[in-house]
Amino acid sequence: MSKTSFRIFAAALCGSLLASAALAQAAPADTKASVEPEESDTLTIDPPKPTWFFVDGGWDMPGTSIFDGESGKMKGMVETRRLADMAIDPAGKYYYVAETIWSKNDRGTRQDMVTVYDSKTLNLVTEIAMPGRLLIGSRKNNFIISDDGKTGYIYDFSPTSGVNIVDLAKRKLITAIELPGCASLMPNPGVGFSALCSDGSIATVAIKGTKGDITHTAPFFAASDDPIFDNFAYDRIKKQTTFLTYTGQIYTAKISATPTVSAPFSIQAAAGIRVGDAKPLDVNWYPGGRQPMALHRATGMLFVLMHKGEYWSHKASGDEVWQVDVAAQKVVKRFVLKEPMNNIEVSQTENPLLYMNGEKGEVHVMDVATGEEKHKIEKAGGGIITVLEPS
Amino acid sequence: MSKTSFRIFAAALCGSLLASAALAQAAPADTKASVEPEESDTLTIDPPKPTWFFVDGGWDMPGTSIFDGESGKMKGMVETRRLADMAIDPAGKYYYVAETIWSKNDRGTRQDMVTVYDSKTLNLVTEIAMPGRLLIGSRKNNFIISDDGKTGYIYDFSPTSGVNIVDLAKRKLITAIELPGCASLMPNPGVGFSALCSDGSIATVAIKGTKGDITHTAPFFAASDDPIFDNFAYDRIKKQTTFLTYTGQIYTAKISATPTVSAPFSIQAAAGIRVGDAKPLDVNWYPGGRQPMALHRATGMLFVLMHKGEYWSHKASGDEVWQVDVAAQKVVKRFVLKEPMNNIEVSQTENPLLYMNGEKGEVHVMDVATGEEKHKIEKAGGGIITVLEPS
Amino acid sequence: MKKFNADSMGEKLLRKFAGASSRRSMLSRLGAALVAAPVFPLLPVSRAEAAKPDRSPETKTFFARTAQTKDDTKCDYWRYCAIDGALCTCCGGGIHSCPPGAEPSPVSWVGTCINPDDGKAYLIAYRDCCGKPACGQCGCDNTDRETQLYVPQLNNDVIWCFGTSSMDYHCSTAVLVGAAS
Amino acid sequence: MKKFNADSMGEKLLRKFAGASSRRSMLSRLGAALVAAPVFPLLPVSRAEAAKPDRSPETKTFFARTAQTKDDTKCDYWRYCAIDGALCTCCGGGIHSCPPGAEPSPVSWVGTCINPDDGKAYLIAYRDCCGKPACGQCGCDNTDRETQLYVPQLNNDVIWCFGTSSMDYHCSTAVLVGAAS
Repeated sequence: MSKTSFRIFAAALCGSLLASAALAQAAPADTKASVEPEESDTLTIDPPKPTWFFVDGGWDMPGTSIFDGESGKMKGMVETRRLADMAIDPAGKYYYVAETIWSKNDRGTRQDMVTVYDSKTLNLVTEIAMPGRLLIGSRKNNFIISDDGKTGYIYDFSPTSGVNIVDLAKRKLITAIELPGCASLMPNPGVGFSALCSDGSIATVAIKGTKGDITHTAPFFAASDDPIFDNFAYDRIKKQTTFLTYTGQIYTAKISATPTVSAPFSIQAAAGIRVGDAKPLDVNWYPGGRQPMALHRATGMLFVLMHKGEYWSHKASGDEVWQVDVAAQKVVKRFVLKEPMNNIEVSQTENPLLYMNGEKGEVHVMDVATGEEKHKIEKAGGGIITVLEPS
Repeated sequence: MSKTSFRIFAAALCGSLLASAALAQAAPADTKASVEPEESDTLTIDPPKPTWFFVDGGWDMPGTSIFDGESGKMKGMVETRRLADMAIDPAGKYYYVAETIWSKNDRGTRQDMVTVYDSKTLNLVTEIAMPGRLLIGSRKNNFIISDDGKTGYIYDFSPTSGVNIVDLAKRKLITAIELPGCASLMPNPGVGFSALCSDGSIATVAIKGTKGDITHTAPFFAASDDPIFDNFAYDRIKKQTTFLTYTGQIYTAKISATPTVSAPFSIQAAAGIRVGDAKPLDVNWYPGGRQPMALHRATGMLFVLMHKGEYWSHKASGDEVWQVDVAAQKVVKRFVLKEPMNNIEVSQTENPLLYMNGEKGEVHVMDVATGEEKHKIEKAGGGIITVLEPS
Repeated sequence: MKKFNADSMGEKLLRKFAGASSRRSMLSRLGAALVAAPVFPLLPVSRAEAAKPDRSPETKTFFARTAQTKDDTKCDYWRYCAIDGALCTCCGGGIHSCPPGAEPSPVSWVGTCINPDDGKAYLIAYRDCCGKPACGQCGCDNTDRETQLYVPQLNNDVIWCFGTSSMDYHCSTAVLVGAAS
Repeated sequence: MKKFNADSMGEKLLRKFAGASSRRSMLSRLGAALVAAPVFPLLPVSRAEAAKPDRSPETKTFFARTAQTKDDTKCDYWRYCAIDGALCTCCGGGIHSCPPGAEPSPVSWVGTCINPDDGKAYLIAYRDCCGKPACGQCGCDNTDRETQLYVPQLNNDVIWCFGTSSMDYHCSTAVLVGAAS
C-alpha cells in the first residue's frame, strides 16, 4: 500500500511523452510510415434539394435524417425530438422545428418553441417562443408555413383548440388564434390559413393583424363516419389541397378566401372495383397508414397505400401502392409491395421516387417509372417523410 | 359560408349533454346495463423484494422496469433516462437515480443530480444537485451506495477523474474527491470506498470530513492487457468483491482499509479446459458481454456469460452461462443458451433465478435449479439488470 | 355568441371524473368543452342514440366480433376497441388504475365498445397515465370509430396528458363510463 | 508531488489537435493529463514500443486479419479496430469530419490499428461528433485493445463529448494521429 496515485499517473504520462517523442523521431526515418496527423472539422451541406427526403425517427429514434433519394446516402440530420414537427423553409434557407421541451426532460418547466436551423450548417440559429402546441406524432399539417415562407402556423390544443401564428422573418409570435372544432392546417395564400373541422367543413381563418376572422364552407364530409385523413397534401402552385377519406373518397379543394370543394370520386371505382363502404363485414381494399398518401404536384398523380380489410382499419399498413391520376379519376398503376408500409412520400422530381417506411424504420426507395426498389435503408427512421415541395 | 364555429361547437355540446341525460335516465330501466362509472386512481407498490429484478431500457428505451421474477409481471417503473444510473436503497425505502439533464433536451444548461424516488409510491421525493458525472451506459459501479445506506458515491469524469460523495440522509453533496487513474467503485464500510486503477491496483479512499486519503494496493492485474470487467460484484455481508478478467481469471478481494486480493484462478481451468490466453489466434471460451457476470452471495456461486472466440472479444454476448463455485474453484454447471445474452443478474433468493437480456431487449428468466426458462418478457429493456442485494 | 361554461354543466359529474379539486379547478380554468369529452363524448353517443344501431354480430366490427371479456392484459379485451398505446394492466396498473407514480390525465379520448357478454355498447374513456417513460409492455392500436385530429376526443394518437404534472406518456387505461345505448 | 500541467507539455501539438483557441483554453483549464490522451495515448504506444510486437498475420487480431482499406463506410475498415458507435462516414460526415451541425470533441479515446496495406500500426483517435441525436446508420462495435473504465482513454463506451456545446452523441470519426511504432 502506498500513496502512489499521482506518481503512477505522472509516470504513465512520462511514458506517453516518451512514446510520442520516439514517434516524432521515428517518422522521418520511414517515409511510408510518415503520416500527417489529420485535423478534425465539420462539413457543411447543400440547401434542400428535390431529390432529398427527410425521415423522422418516429417514437423510438430522435432526429430527422436527411437522405438523397438517388444515392441513398445520408446527408445530415435535423434535431427533432419525439413529437416535434419539422417544416422546410420554401426558400430553402432554414429548417424549422416546432417542439416542446421540459427543463428536466420529463419534468420541470414546459417550453414551446419554433427552433430555427440554418440549412447549410445545420446549426441552431434561434428559438421562437410560443404559448403551446399539441403533442402528437406523425402529423404533417400541425406545423405549416405560408407559401411565401414568412409565416408559420402551429396547431395548439391545451386542450382548447387553436393556432399559434409566428412571423418567421422577424422571428416572433404574432398571435394565438382560437379555432374550436378544427385542426389539420393548410396555407391560404393572401388570406391566412384553412383547416378541417369536426362538422365536415373547411374553416378559413382570415388574418388581420392579430385577429382571425373564421368562416366555414358548407359541410361536405362525415368527420366521424368517413373522416378525411389529416395527412392530406397541399399544392402551392395550384393552391389546391387533395383529400382522401377512410372509405377511399378523393376530394380536391381550391384554396382561397372561400374554398371550393370538388365532387369526390372513389379510389376503388377508379380502379374498377367495388366502391369502399363504411359498413362492417365488407372486405375491400381501403387506404391506410399514418401518412397514407403522397401527391406528385406536377403531374397530379396521387400515390395511396392500400390494404385489404374491413372498415375502421385506417391505420393498417399498405400492401400495395395505387397510383391515381386525380384529374382523370383513374388508378393508372398498382404496385405490390414486398412488405407492408405505413408512410409514403414522393419526390417532386421529373422522374418521381417513392419513399416509404414501416414499423421496422427501414426506408424503401422505389422508382415510379420502373416499380423497382432503388434503395433499402436500414434504421433510417419509422416516422413521417417530408420532401421539398415546388413553389 | 358562415361564421358558425361557436354555434356548431355549442350544438355538439348540447347533443352530448342530451345524450348523457338520456343515458342517466336509461340506466335504471335496464339493470343489466346499469353500470357505475369507474374512478381513475393510482396504485402503490411494495418495497423492493428479493424476487424482483430491475431492467434498464438501455440506449433505446428510457426507464427502468420493475418485474417480479416469479410471475414475470411488471410492477412499475423508475424514471431512468439514457445513461442514468439507478441504485436501490439497502433499506428498501428509496430508489436513487444519478442522472444528467439539460434544460433543453440536448442543449441549454447541464444539471447533474441524484434524484430520489419513494419506493412505495414511485413518486419523485427530491433532487440532490452535484457537480457532474460521467456519461456512459451499462455500468453498475459508477453509482454505489454505502452498506448502511447513508452515503452515495457517484463517479465523475469531466474529463478529470473523481467521485462525488452525497449524504443520502441529509440529501446534500458532502464533497467531490479527485481520484486520478481510477474508476469502478465499491463500498468500503467504515472507511469510504475503493476503486480499480489503471496501474492494476485497488485504490482505497478513506473519507475524513470532506477530504479523501488515497492509498493503493500493490498492482495485481494488467489493466490494459487483461482488464477486470468493471461490472464486478460486491458482497455486503462478506465485504468482499469478486472480479473477472477478459481472459477468465477470477479474483476475490476482502474490502477493508487495506484490501487484500486472493490469488486468481482460471474459469476455463475450473471447467477442465485450456486456460484463457490474451494472444491472438487462440480460440477458446472467454467471458463477455456488458454485464458478463452475476454473483449469488449466499452460496458464492458466480454465473458468467461465456462465448467461443478469440481474445479482445470481451463485448461478445454469451452462448453459455457457466456456474462457478468460487470457493471450490470449480465450474459446477454449464447452461447452453437458446440465444446469445449480453447482461446477466441472479436473484439473491434461496432458489436463484437468472435474469438475462440481449440486443433485442427481451428478458429471459431461467431457474438455476432446473435450467428451464420460466419467462420470456418481450420489450422489457436491453440495459443492465439490478436485483435487491442482501445486507 | 356565448362561450361554453364547463362549470355550469353537470358539475357533480364533472367533479366525479375530474377527481381532486385541484384538477377540477384546472378544468374550470380551461373552461372549454373538450375537457368534458370523456364524460360527455360528442359523437359516438349521439349517433348511437339517433341511429339505434343493430348490435347483431353481422354489423359488428372485426374487433367486436372477436373480442373477449376474460383477460384485460390482451389487446382483444372488449374495452380496448379504440385504445392506442401500452396497456396499464401490463405495467403495474389496472384497467382504471395508473401504475405507481403515474398520474391519470383528467381528460381523455373515448370509444364506444361492445361487451360480448351482453351485446351492449359501453362508453370507454381511454385515460392516459402520465409522468413516467413509456411502459413498453402490451402495445395495442385498435381503431374502431377512431377519427382524425379535427375530432380530437375520438383520436387515439394525441398524448392525452393535460393538467398532469408531466406530459410523459406511460400507458393507457380503459375506464368504463356507462352504457352507450 | 507536483500535479501535471497540460500547458507545459507540447503545447504546439496540443493546440494542433485542440483546434480553436477556446477549446485550447478549455483544455488548459482542465489541466489534466487525460485531455491529452488522443495526442499522447498512454498504453498502446508505450507497450508497442516496449514489446516491439511482431505484426505478422499470425499475431494479428481477428479484426486486423480481415480488415480492408477501401471502404470507410464499413465496420471492417482498418481504422475502426476499436470504434463503438455510428460511423460519421455514413451520417453525412467523413473519416475525420463531423456531419453538418455536429461538433468534434477535443478529447477522445484511442486505438492502435494495423493498416493491411503496409502492415504497420497507427494511432487512431476516435473523435465523437456531438450535438445531434444519434445518427443511427452503420453502427459498429470493434474492441481491439479496448479496456475498462479505469483506463478511460481506451474505453469506447464513454460518451466522448467534453468541451462541446452539447454532449448529445451523433457519430464517431477515426482520425489518423500518426504511426504507432
